[in-house]
Amino acid sequence: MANLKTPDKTLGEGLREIGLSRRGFLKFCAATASMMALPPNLVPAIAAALEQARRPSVIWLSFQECTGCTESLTRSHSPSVENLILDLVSLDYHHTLQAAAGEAAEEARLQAMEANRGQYLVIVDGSIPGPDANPGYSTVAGHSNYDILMETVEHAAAVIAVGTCAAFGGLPQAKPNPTGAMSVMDLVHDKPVINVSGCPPIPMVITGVLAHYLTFGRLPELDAYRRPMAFYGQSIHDRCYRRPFYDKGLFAESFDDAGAKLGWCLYRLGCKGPTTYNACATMRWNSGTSWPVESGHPCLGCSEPGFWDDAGFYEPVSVPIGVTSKTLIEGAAVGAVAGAGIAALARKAKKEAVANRQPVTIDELEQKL
Amino acid sequence: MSELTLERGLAAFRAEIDAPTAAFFSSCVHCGVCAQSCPFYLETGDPKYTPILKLEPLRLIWEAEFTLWGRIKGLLGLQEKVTDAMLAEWEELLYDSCSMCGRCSMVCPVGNDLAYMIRKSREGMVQAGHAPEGLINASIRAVTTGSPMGLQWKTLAVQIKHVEASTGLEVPVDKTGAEYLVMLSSMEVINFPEYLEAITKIFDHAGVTWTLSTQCFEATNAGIQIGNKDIAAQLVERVVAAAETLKVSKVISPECGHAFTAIRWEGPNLIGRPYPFRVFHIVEVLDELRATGRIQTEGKEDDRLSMHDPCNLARKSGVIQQQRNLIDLVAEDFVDMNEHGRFQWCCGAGGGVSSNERAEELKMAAFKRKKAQIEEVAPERMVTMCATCRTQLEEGLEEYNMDIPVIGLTEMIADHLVEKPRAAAEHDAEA
Amino acid sequence: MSGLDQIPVTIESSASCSARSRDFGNAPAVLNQIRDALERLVSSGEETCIDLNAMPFGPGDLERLTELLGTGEAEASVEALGPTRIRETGIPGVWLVDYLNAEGQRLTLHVEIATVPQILRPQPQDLACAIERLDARLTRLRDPAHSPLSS
Amino acid sequence: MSGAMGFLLWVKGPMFNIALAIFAIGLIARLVEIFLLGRAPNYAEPRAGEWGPGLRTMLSRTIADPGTFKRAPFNVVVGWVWHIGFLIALLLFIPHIELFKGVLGLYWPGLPNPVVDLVTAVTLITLLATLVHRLWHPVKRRISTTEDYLVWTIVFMVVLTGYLAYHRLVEPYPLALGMHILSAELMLIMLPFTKLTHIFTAFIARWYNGAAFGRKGVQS
Repeated sequence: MANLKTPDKTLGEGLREIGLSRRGFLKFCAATASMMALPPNLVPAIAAALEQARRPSVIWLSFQECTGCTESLTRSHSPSVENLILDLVSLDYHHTLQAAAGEAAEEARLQAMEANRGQYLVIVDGSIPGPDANPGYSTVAGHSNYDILMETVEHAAAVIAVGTCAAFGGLPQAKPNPTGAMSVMDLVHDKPVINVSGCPPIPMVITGVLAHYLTFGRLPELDAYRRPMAFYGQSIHDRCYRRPFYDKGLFAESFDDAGAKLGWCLYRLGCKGPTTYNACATMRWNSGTSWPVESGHPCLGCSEPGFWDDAGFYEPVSVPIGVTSKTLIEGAAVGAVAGAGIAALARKAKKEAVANRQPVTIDELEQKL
Repeated sequence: MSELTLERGLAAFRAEIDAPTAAFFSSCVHCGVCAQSCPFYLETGDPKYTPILKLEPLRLIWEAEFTLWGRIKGLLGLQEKVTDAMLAEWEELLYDSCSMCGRCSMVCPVGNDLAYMIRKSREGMVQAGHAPEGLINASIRAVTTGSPMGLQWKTLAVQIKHVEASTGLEVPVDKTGAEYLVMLSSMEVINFPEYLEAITKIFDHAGVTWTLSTQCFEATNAGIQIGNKDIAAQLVERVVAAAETLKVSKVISPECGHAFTAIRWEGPNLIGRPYPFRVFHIVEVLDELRATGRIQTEGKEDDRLSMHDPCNLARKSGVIQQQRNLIDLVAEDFVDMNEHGRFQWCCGAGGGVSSNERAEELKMAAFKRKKAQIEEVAPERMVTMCATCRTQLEEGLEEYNMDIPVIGLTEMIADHLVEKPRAAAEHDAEA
Repeated sequence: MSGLDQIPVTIESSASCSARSRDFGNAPAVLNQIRDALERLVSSGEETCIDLNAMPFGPGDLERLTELLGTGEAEASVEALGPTRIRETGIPGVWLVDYLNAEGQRLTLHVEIATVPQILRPQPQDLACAIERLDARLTRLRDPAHSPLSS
Repeated sequence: MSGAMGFLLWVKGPMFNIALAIFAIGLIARLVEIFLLGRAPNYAEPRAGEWGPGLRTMLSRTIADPGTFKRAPFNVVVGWVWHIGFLIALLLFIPHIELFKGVLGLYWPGLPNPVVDLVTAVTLITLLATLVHRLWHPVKRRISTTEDYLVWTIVFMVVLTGYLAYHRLVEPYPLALGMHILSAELMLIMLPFTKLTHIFTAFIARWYNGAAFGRKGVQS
C-alpha cells in the first residue's frame, strides 16, 4: 500500500511481469468472464480490454456493518483469480485489512484521495446514520460516518455500495431504525453509485463488479436499484433448479417432509426467491459448492431492500406483513357499530314514516283522476 | 284537504324497506336474467321493461337512506334523488308492464324476490299519487260499492234465482254455522255465472254445508292491485267481518288469482292479526273432496285439453298438483304446457294490468308468450281457474283468431258429477 | 453436557438422501445447445464455448450431462495459473475444459465445440515470437559458450 | 425505500391492513344494516316452514332452470365458467392458500399450478366475453351503470395482474406481484360498497326468497 499513485503500467504488462503466460492470461480472462457473468464468447474482447486496463485506487469505507462483506470477499475460495483482481487494484484504505492505524491510516486515505483525485473508487460497506440522526451512533476517529462519506466521495469516480446495509440500509435500517440509518444512494446523489447487495454479497459478484470496471473502464449496466444487471438481472426463482417443481405445484411443506427430501420447491416454507434478484443459483457459494436453496433452505431475499422487514423468513411471499385475523375482527367491530348506526338512522326514519303515515283515502285518489 | 304528495310517497317507500329488500338490492349484479323471465320485455323487446329496472325508485331510497355508502355519497352530494318526474316515468313500468306474476323472482340467480319489491314499490306510488286511472277507479268503486266493477247484491240475487231454477237446488245465503263461506268475484258473477251453478251442484253432490253472505260477497281486492294497504285492509276487513258474522270455519276464495293472494297471504298482515278461520282456494277444496271420495264423476272429456296455471295460484301460492288431480278425473287427453306450475308463464292480465285500460296494448303483447306456449302443445280447449286469466285467454285467442275455447275447471268437474249417488255418498260420509 | 446424548439421532439410508443419482432435467437442454453448436461447426467452422458455471444446475445435473457426453480419446493438461484439464468427450469436436486454480479448485468449466480447444492452441502473440525464440536457440547451438540449453 | 420492492412491501403491509379493515368495516356494516331491518311479523297461516326451503334455495339458485338456460345460455354458461374459474384461482392456488393460512389460520389442499394457470386463462377470456355481452345486449346495456363497468374492471385487473405475475410477464416481479395484490386490495375495499357484496348477500337474498316462497308451499 505504499504506492498511492496509480501506476502507469497496463494490466497486461503487469501480469506479464509477474510471469503469467499467454495461456495463463487466456485462462484468467475466461475465469473473469465467468465471474462477471458474461458469456465465454466475450473472452477475446475481455482479454483485449484487460491488456490495456490500468490499476485504479480504491478506498474502502466501513460504517454500520458487521464485516461480513469483507469476510465474504477475503475468504472466497478461488483466491488465485480474485486475488489477482484485488492485487490489480490499489486498496489504499480499509479499516480491517490495512496495517496502518490511527492517524496514519486516516492520512493514507487523504493522500490517496489527493493523489487520485477524480479517479479513485470508493467502496462502502455498512449503512450511515443520516444527516439528521445522532452522529454518535457511529464514528471513526471522531468523525461521523456521514461526514467521512461525503468527504471521501466528493472527488471519487464512482461509489460501490457493497452489501445490503450500504445498498439499501439493511439490518440497521430495519424497523424501528434507531440510528436513522440510510443507504449510500440515499445520501450520494452526484456520483455514480453501484449497489452490490446481499447479506453478504457473493464474493465473486464483488470482484466481478471490480473486474468489470477494470476491464471496461466504466460501470456496468444497472437495474432500477442500481445493481449490475449481469448479476441481478434475473430472480432467484427464474434461475432456480427447483423451479420445475413450482411449475408443477410440488412443494415441501415442512423441513423434513417427503417433499423436502425430494428437493421440491420451498415456496411454502417462505422462499423469497420469486421476489429476489441475485446470482446465487448460478454462481453459488463456497467456491461453487452449493447455495441456500440447494442446501434445502428457502431464500431469505437478503439482496432486496427491506428484506428484514418483510413478513418473516418462513412466511411465503404471498403472506401479508403484520396482518392477522385481529385486523378483521377489529374492522368487523367498527363495521358493526357503523352498520348499527346506519340501521338505527334508517329504522328511525322508517318508524317515523310508519307513525306519520296518512292512510290513503278515496277523496285523495279521486283528486288524481 | 289532504292530498297525495311526493313526500308521502317517499315515506311510504321508506316504510316498506325491510331486511329482504336490503339483501335483494345488495345482491343485484345487473345480469339481466330477470328480463328473460318477463313476458312484457320478451314480447316487446324493449329493455326498459327489465324487471329490476322497474324497482329503481325503491332501490335509490334504499341506497340513499339505508346504506353507509349511500349516506357518504349523500354527504358528497353524489346520491341520485327520487323525483316526482321520475315516479311519473316509472308509473308505466310499475303498473302497465308488470302483472306481478313473480316469474322473475323464480329465476333471479342471486335470489331476488322482485315481485315482492314491485308490490312494495306500488305502496309508494299510490302515496305519491302515481297510480293509473283504471286502478284508481276500481279502488274507489271497491270501497264505495263493495265491488271493483260496481256490482251489487241485487245483481247477484238475480243470478242466484237463475241457478236455483236451473238446478232445482237451494243456494244458501247467510246461513250461520255453515262449514264454508263462499266468496265470489264480480267478474265471475257477470261473465261466468256457470261458476256459481257449478259449486252449487258440487257442494250438494258432496254434501258440503256452505253459504254466501249478503254482507260481503266480493273476494277481489283492488287495494292489492293498486298497491295500497289502507284500501286493501278495508276490503279484507269486510270478508273477515262476514265470516265472523256467519261463524264459518273456512272461507273459499273464488276462481280468481289475486283474490286468493289477498285473503290467503296478505289479509292477516293487512289487518294485523291472524284469522279465526282458514282460507282455501276452490281448487284446494275440490281436490280435498276428491281425495276423500266425496266427489264421484262419470265420463271423461275426450278432446285434447291443456291448462293455464294462474300465477297467484300456482307460483305464488303453491296450488299446482291439485288442479292436475282434478283434471285427470274428468279428462282423457290432458297435456301440460312445457313450462307449467311454478315456472308457468303469465297470461299478461294480472297484477291490475287488466283493470288499467291504457295498458291494453302491453297486455295483449305479453299474451303472445302464452299464445306461443299454447301453440306448442296445440290443445283443443284450455282449462283454467281464474276469471281474469280466463277473460284474457278468451280475448287473446280471439284476437289471434285461434279457435280454442276456455273453460273453468270447477264447471268441468260439475259437468261430470254422477247424477244419483248422492244418498250413498252422504251415507259414506256419515259412516 | 449430558443432555446432548438425549437428543434422538436417526441415520437415514442413503436411498432417502436425494442428491445422488438424480438430476433436475437441465442436461437435455444443454445437449440441444451443444447440438446446434456442432451443426454450426460442421457447416461453417464456427466455434462455440458454453460456460457451465452459468447454468442453473441442480445437484446431479452436471454429472448427468458429462455421463451423457461420455469420454473420448484425447486428454490434455495445461499448466498455467494452476492446471487446466482438457478432455475430449464421446462426441468428437465436443470438449470439456476444466479451469482449476493452484489448489485444484474449479474456476470455471467450459464445454467447447471446436476442432481443438482454444487454450491448447499456441497464442497468436506467442506464435509471432516463436521463430525469434527458436532462432535464439539455434544461435546458442552454434555458439557453444551459451550451452547448456535453457529458456 | 422506494421502487418495486418498496411498493410490494407497502401493498403487503400497511395497504393490506387498510384494505382488510375497510372490507371488514364495510361488510359487517352492510350485514348489520340488512339484518337490523328485520321483517314484519307474518300472520298468514304457513303451508310449510321457512328454513328448509330457504336453505335449499341458497344452493339451488346456483343452477338455472331449463327455460332460463334456453333463453339466456350465454349468461348461464359464461357466468358459471368465470365464477368457478375465479373461485378456483382464488381458493385453490397454493400462494393464495398460504395467504388465507397467514391471515385466517385456515388452510386446505390446493391444485397444481398449471391447472390453476389454465383456469385463469379461461377466466380471463370469459370475463372479456361478459364485457362484450354487457356492451352488446340491449337489456344489459340499458341497466348497466358506471359501477358495473368499474367492478368489471377491478375484477378483470385482479385476474389479469395475477396471470401476468405468475408468468412473470412484467419485470421486476415485485412490481407485478405488487400490482396484483393492490388490485385485490382495491377489490376488497370496493366489495362491501358495490354489487360485489353479492358474494355474501346473494345467499341471504336466496334464503329470504326461498323462505317466502317455501312458506307458501313453493320451492323457489
